[in-house]
Amino acid sequence: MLYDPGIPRGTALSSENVNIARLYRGLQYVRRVEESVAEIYPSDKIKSPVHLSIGQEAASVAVCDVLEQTDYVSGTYRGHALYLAKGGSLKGMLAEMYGKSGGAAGGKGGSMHLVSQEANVLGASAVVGTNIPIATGAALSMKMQKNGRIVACFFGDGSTEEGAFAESLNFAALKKLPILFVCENNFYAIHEPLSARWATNRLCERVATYGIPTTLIDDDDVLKMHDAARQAVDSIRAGNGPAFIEYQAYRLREHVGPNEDFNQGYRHEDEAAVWRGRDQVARLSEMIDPEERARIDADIETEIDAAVDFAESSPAPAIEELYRHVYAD
Amino acid sequence: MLYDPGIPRGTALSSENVNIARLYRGLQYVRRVEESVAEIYPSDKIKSPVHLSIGQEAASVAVCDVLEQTDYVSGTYRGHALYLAKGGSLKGMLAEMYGKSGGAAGGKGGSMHLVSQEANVLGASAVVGTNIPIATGAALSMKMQKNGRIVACFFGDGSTEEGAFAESLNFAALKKLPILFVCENNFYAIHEPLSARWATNRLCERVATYGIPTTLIDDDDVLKMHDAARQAVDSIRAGNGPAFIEYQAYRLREHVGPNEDFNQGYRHEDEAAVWRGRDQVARLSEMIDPEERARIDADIETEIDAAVDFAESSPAPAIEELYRHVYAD
Amino acid sequence: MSMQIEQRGRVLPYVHAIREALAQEMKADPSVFVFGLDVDDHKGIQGSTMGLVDEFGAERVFTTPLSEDAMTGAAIGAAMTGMRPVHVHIRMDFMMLAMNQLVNMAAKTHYMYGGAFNVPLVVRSMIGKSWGQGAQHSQGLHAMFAHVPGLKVVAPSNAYDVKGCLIEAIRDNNPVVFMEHRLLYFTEAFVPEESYTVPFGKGRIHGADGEAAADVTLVGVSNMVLECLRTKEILAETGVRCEVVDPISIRPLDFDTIAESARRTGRVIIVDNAWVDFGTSAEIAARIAENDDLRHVQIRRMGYAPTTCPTTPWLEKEFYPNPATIAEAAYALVHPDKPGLSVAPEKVELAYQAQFRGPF
Amino acid sequence: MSMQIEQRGRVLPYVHAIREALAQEMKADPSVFVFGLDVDDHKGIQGSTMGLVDEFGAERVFTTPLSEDAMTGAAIGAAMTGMRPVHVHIRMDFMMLAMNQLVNMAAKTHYMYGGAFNVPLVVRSMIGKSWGQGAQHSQGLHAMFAHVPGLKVVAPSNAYDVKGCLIEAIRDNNPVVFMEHRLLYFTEAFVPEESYTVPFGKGRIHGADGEAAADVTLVGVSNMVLECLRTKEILAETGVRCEVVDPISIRPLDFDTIAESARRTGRVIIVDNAWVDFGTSAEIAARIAENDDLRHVQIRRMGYAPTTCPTTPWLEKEFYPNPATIAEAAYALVHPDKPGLSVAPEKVELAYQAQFRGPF
Ligand SMILES: Cc1ncc(C[n+]2csc(CCOP(=O)(O)OP(=O)(O)O)c2C)c(N)n1
Ligand SMILES: Cc1ncc(C[n+]2csc(CCOP(=O)(O)OP(=O)(O)O)c2C)c(N)n1
Ligand SMILES: [Mg+2]
Ligand SMILES: [Mg+2]
Repeated sequence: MLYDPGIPRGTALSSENVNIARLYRGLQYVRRVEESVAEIYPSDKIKSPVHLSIGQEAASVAVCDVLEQTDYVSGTYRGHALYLAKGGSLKGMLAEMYGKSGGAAGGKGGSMHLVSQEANVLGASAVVGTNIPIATGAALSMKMQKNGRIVACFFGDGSTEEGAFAESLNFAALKKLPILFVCENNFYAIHEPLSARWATNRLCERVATYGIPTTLIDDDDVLKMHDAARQAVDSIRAGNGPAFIEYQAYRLREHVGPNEDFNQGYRHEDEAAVWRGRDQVARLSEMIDPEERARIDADIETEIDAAVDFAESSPAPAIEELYRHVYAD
Repeated sequence: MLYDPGIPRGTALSSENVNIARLYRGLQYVRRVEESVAEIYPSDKIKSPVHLSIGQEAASVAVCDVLEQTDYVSGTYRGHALYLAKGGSLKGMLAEMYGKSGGAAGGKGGSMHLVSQEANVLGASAVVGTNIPIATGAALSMKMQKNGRIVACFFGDGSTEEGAFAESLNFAALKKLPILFVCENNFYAIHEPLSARWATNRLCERVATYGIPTTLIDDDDVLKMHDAARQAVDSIRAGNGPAFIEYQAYRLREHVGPNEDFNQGYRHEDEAAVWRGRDQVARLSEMIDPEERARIDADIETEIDAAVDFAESSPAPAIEELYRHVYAD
Repeated sequence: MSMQIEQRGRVLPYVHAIREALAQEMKADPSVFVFGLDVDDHKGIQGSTMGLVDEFGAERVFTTPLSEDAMTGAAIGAAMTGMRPVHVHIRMDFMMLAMNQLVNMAAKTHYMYGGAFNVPLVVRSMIGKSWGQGAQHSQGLHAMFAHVPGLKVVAPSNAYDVKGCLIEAIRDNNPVVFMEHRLLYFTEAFVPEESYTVPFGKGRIHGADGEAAADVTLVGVSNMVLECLRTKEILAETGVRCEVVDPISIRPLDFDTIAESARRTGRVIIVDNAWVDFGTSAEIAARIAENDDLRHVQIRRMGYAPTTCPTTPWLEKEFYPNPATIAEAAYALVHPDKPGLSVAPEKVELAYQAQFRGPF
Repeated sequence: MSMQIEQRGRVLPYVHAIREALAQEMKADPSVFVFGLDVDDHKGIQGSTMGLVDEFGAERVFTTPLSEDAMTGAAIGAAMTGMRPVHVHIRMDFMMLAMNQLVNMAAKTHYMYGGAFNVPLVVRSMIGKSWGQGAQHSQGLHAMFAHVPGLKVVAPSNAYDVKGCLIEAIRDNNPVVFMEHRLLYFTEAFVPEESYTVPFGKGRIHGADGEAAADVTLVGVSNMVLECLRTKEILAETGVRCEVVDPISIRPLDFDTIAESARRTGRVIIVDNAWVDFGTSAEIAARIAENDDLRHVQIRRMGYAPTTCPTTPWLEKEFYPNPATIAEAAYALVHPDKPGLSVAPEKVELAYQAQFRGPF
């Protein structure tokens, strides 16, 4: 699904020869999809909460650029970017948000539980922190199967406060599991700032005490993120066990819903301004050839239009579907 | 309950002028009680599992020596030492183990759930790690009540693997709660060594990333432990928030039950030999006047005999007791 | 004997009644405090804690890290040592993270310590519904808690009861699982201004109108009380008369009030806001069943479909009982030989939208 | 139709039957692995995993850190990606730490992902009893799990069933909560050597001896099946004839077999190894009760006293139903007008000591 102007995904790239066009394509794709979701939202066609990643797309896009298709990813309710970057079907995503039968989960999961068997998206959980052990178990599975695959697990800063995070780190490090932990630190859990939740901000240091190599990206830089992901993935694939990246970026929209929320009082537009200045979509858009960029942009719009059409016209699920999938055969 | 030949408990003592006789008394008291329990055990009068602290009494004795009576402690199923050191009634403990009505919990808790309202022993849990958040909450309570009291929370190395441990550390540090965390690291959880459970042994380093001051006592030294406890308690009472001590010592008996278990194959007598050489009861016994020591020893035996008599003669609980205490009035 | 409700005070929405109960108890008792994720933000748990932090300060009203397990333990520890915490979860589903502390510690503390310590703790949580709440934001899990001696479980269905029950819960010396429902938040009832309590273990019967005995008893749990009251209106048009029983508290359960109504009507439908199997409806049915002199009573149970809750509205609407499905079931029970009732969808929607103004 | 048991193979204790099931499935399927606290030590979960690490290696049989929550998640993640984990807890009480992963993830995965992933997971745990197990080491919490669609719950009561059910559970593509009982570990039955499965959702009736219809049905759960079988012997001496139903699996529940026996005897006592209120006994009673043509059936429930489990043996013995109390209840139900039965204590002790040798 990701645009590929030549260099195959998964190819080792130093940050010097990273494929900027492909990264731009990935970022712009997620951004535009989410902007479209936000535009559609007031129509009430999307009958599901939406947690947008606008402003923090870079971690998913950079990591998935480095992963193989056969690798797994696991994410959260704020999971559109990850699902799309890993190659989840856009049609499936939009139809899912519309609650239609053509959705990624046939309408049963909604925006918060995007999943793709084809793209190896292990799903997404709306109970904060719960995907971390699941991803860890998938990594255990990869290791036991000796199949060379790895797992990338994404979660927010709030997730790190759940006990399951510490438990998972210890186990992953103990068993040298092939897993990349990516904390997307956007400084807030809903409206609560880190200062109300973290005793200190020494997260990387803490993770390192498990013997896990860590990297902090504190400025949303997609190229640094790509570089860190590449090194981490190489190390993991070499059998060195887990790696951890703390990626700091800013959620530009409200916690849940399509709008901005700087009028709500819990955070200030000034804070956002710094991060807007670092916008990676804008940055990369200036690094590539304008014609190529126009082509990429046009392709994306076409793809989005087609997916919206698909979602609109996909039939509602039949009532019998309610009773399917409670148990697997 | 602790022997007090003059210097009141809770008095600031540097390690130079610590009251050795009192510490010896504390250690010997716990040791002899547990040895007596082990002797009684084959008679099946104690109808309860017993988790002995023999070999690792020093943490409880040293910390409680420093605490005030009004401070709280919280422990685990391996909690005889803590209960006794804090001043819990020996009669209540033995009667509890006998399942008698005169027991600390009227026979409802057994050896694993020793509790004392009078001595401010907050109880003990047999689900590993669960007392840590409870103690943290008690510290929150002390802070909210601004009563100057602190809480000392004891737990094994295995407890640190439970998510609740990490969650509690973060919360305690965030809120600067008056709590001393004491990890009694005896290198095993039942028969499983640290190497099967910990990715690294950088526990103190990890705890420090929460901004919590830590001390490692790696040789069971009761005087070092006393010193560390004194410093920690002073700091906590001064309002600096939690402190952490990792106290390493060796469990000389089996995980549960009265016997040694070096014939079981999971650990070797050689390992124990090192720790036997460091035995703190023996060490302190040589530091005090032999006559005083004889007096202390005799007192302890008298107290134990009286408590055994009490337990033997305490009546069984009446059947109606089954239905009492399900709900508080 | 079931309780009657007072019809005094202002008409207040459920959410404000919660807030008022908290504020009054915090004012009356300095040991009461309110904590949990997001209780102090500008949305204040959908309004139910709004402004409390301004009134009582950040020491008594505060958010926490995302650490439900340890925060529950912390609440227990605080409760054991002189405080009266109210711990808030915005969804009941998240209480699964707190299960160990609630079941193995809170419920057991008073007993296993032989009465040495109490746990005067309130755990508030809300059941979600609709708009894509789905699998993990919609569960009514009260039966799990009600199974455990040492816990109390309450599910007030209206603004009057929610205030009185919350004050009762805060003053109770035991852990109380306090269950709210998102869709009840804006339902209204008369609520006295002053502080009052609604005791646990006493239900209410909303009787059939007029003198004749009713044909069927509907026992509703949480917001299903509302759905049952609407069912009663729908069925009245068909000549079928209902009594609606609201047990209010699940543990302790006022079985006498249920039995009294069941004896009268001979037919009981229990409508739970939860799965049927192994749920609260099973307990109520079982209590009737083990009563030999109620063996004439016909019993039916309704609740969630035996599935996970789907997000898509097309399936979600089949997942829950509603006044139409309840009315159809009740009608079939009363008139087994008549053709089945079929309720027009418009009639159902009212149940969600109507502003209930008590008395109930 | 209830199942008959085969009377072939060796006489084997329950604990060895578990071990054999694990070994056979591990041999047959390389995706099966066994993990959990202490599964690889020299005591091997009271013998049930003994030696597996030697046979299958430390990669497929391993202990874990004390991290029940994350280990449960890890089991789910492994199950979603091609493995068949058997996760072991030495006590069911500790599963409260795993509740969030089991209820919010394992049970929901297949459904909320629209069938994209399966969770072929077995979670073994053991109910403890006696010798001071007390509040936190004795709980049968199966009703909580059985309440949740997406989970299966099994409670085999004898060596034959435990082997067959465990193999069935491992091959099942869904999360199965597999409940053992400490006191069953050394009970024996005929167990075929080869691999076989016992299907879920099929119970067994241990009929009254002779031709006449029995007077009462005893439904036992987990080790309460044994207590009921002993009760049957005790009652036989008084002329009261029992059928004992063992549902084997709790969810799915073979209600047909229970109904068949209940219809015959007209009297049912459900004896659960758990609390009565909001428990499995409620579900079984409710299913009978909502069946109009079983309204003639008298129903009673027995289980733990409605208290926390005390450690002291003087109180603990009153906490559990036993063959004496069950027999007394059954006798009173059958002969309401006769003076009550009083069973000598010696007769009861047998139930715990007798070595059951099948077939039952
Ligand atoms: C266990 C749990 N507790 C609370 C919530 C409510 N909640 C939903 S999102 C959220 C904030 C999570 O913050 P973070 O992990 O930083 O992710 P972000 O939303 O910022 O991406 C909270 C508290 C939840 N869903 N699950
Ligand atoms: C949550 C939980 N998991 C497992 C057990 C079983 N268990 C009892 S004691 C124990 C070992 C705990 O080790 P540690 O914390 O080091 O304490 P120690 O016994 O060495 O003092 C285990 C695993 C338990 N009681 N609780
Ligand atoms: Mg965040
Ligand atoms: Mg240990």
